[in-house]
Amino acid sequence: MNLSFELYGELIPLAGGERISLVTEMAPATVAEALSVLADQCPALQPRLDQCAAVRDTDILLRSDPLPENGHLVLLPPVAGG
Amino acid sequence: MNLSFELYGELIPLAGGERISLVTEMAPATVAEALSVLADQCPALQPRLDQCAAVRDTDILLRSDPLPENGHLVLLPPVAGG
Amino acid sequence: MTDSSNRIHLTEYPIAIDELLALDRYPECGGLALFAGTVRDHHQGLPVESLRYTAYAPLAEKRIAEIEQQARERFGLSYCRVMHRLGALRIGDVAIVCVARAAHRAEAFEACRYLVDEVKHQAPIWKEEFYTDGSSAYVQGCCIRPDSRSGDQHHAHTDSHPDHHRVPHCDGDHS
Amino acid sequence: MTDSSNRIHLTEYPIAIDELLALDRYPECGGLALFAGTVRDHHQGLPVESLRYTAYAPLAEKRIAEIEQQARERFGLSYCRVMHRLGALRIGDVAIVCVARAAHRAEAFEACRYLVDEVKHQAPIWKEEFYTDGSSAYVQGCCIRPDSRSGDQHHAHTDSHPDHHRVPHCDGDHS
Repeated sequence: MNLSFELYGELIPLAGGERISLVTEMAPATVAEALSVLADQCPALQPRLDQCAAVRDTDILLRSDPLPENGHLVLLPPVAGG
Repeated sequence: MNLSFELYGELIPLAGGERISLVTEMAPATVAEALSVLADQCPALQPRLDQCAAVRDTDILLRSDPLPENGHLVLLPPVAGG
Repeated sequence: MTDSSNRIHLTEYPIAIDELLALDRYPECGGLALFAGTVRDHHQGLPVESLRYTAYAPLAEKRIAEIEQQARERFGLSYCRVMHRLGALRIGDVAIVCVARAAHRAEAFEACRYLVDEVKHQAPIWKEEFYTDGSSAYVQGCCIRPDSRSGDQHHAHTDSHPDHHRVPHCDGDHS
Repeated sequence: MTDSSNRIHLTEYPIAIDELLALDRYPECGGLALFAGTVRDHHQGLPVESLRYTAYAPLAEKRIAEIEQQARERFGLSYCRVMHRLGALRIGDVAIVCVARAAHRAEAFEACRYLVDEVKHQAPIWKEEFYTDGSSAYVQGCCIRPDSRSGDQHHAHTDSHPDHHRVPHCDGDHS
């Protein structure tokens, strides 16, 4: 399955880019499982993922929510506007 | 002695003018005494004087303070800016 | 009446808000709080058509300058500024602007609130309301006589920030 | 990145404060409170030279619109507006403006404070600071993950207005 992650804030320099695409043999069922795959593939992101919100369009998902069918997640680290 | 009172706010329509000049036989010694003369001469102001600050230039005087030598007092009713 | 040449807190012209923000200065500041009091079309149920503000300018200038200085010291402000409009105002016109700038937003907000409250309660300014039925009235205000018999009103009020400032009880403060 | 055509709370251009005040409308309002966050020349002891704000715009727009709606209802506002700048900012530039207009000043102040706090804590916007020594860092922020293991931080904080709004504890909130 194709997974893609759209990155923001400090995730971008950690990952070296704004987007990460991965291919997995086993399709992750939940957001948590997809993030586990990401943590394995991108160790630099791993320590930050716990504090990130996982988003589909404008909906913040729970870790237990099913992974969106398109395999795409937006990852939002802690926010600091204003 | 010549007394004069400079009026502001609602005192002006009550007195019918921005300034009142009075002549007294006895020179009032204190602010309180001068205001007592004013209350006698201008009954329309009398009910309001208790809530007025008496001022010389930019100094708010106490009722027990001596009347300024020039016999002039600025009378400020309750304020309502903003 | 008094000379208007040295008035920096009172104006008979529309208040230019941008010029009071001093945004081209004070690079150490991160927070700017502003209050603008505008002329409402109603007051205690009566429809208002216009207002007229008058002041005893010498003392109003002095008191507002003192209030600004108190705010700067108390809240550690880099900058603060109060400007009050005088004369005839229509609905929507800006009557008063208070600006406070500080490193952080908490102080800016508290100081701005302090500025508005203190100026309303202490500066010798009067508001005459003209109603749509042709009548008019001076708005009930706050007694600034220090030795008033009901002068304990200046000490009886306790609010949630007793160490910040006391706000005297004030019948006229409905705004 | 996303289409910027429908952005009404985010802009890459300098924020024109006057246009956000809506002073030509809302004659029922007597109080206008405004907060402007400006770029400070220091942060936690480090000299700052410039900033860069980025956002996940679709959710930032949605969250800010929701926060505005909450403020209107909670404080009975006639009007409120938040505008956040994105892109490269220099010292003194305005990063965020929040405006609240109500009949009376107390609600205007409280609502303005609410708007700033909520947007800072909830809108997906990030601040990268560039220091005078050439280094840079993202400012520590507030976790917006709803099911965070440390998610109880969203409920542990009690402030003096518990019924008004909760402010989540937030390591990055030093402004």
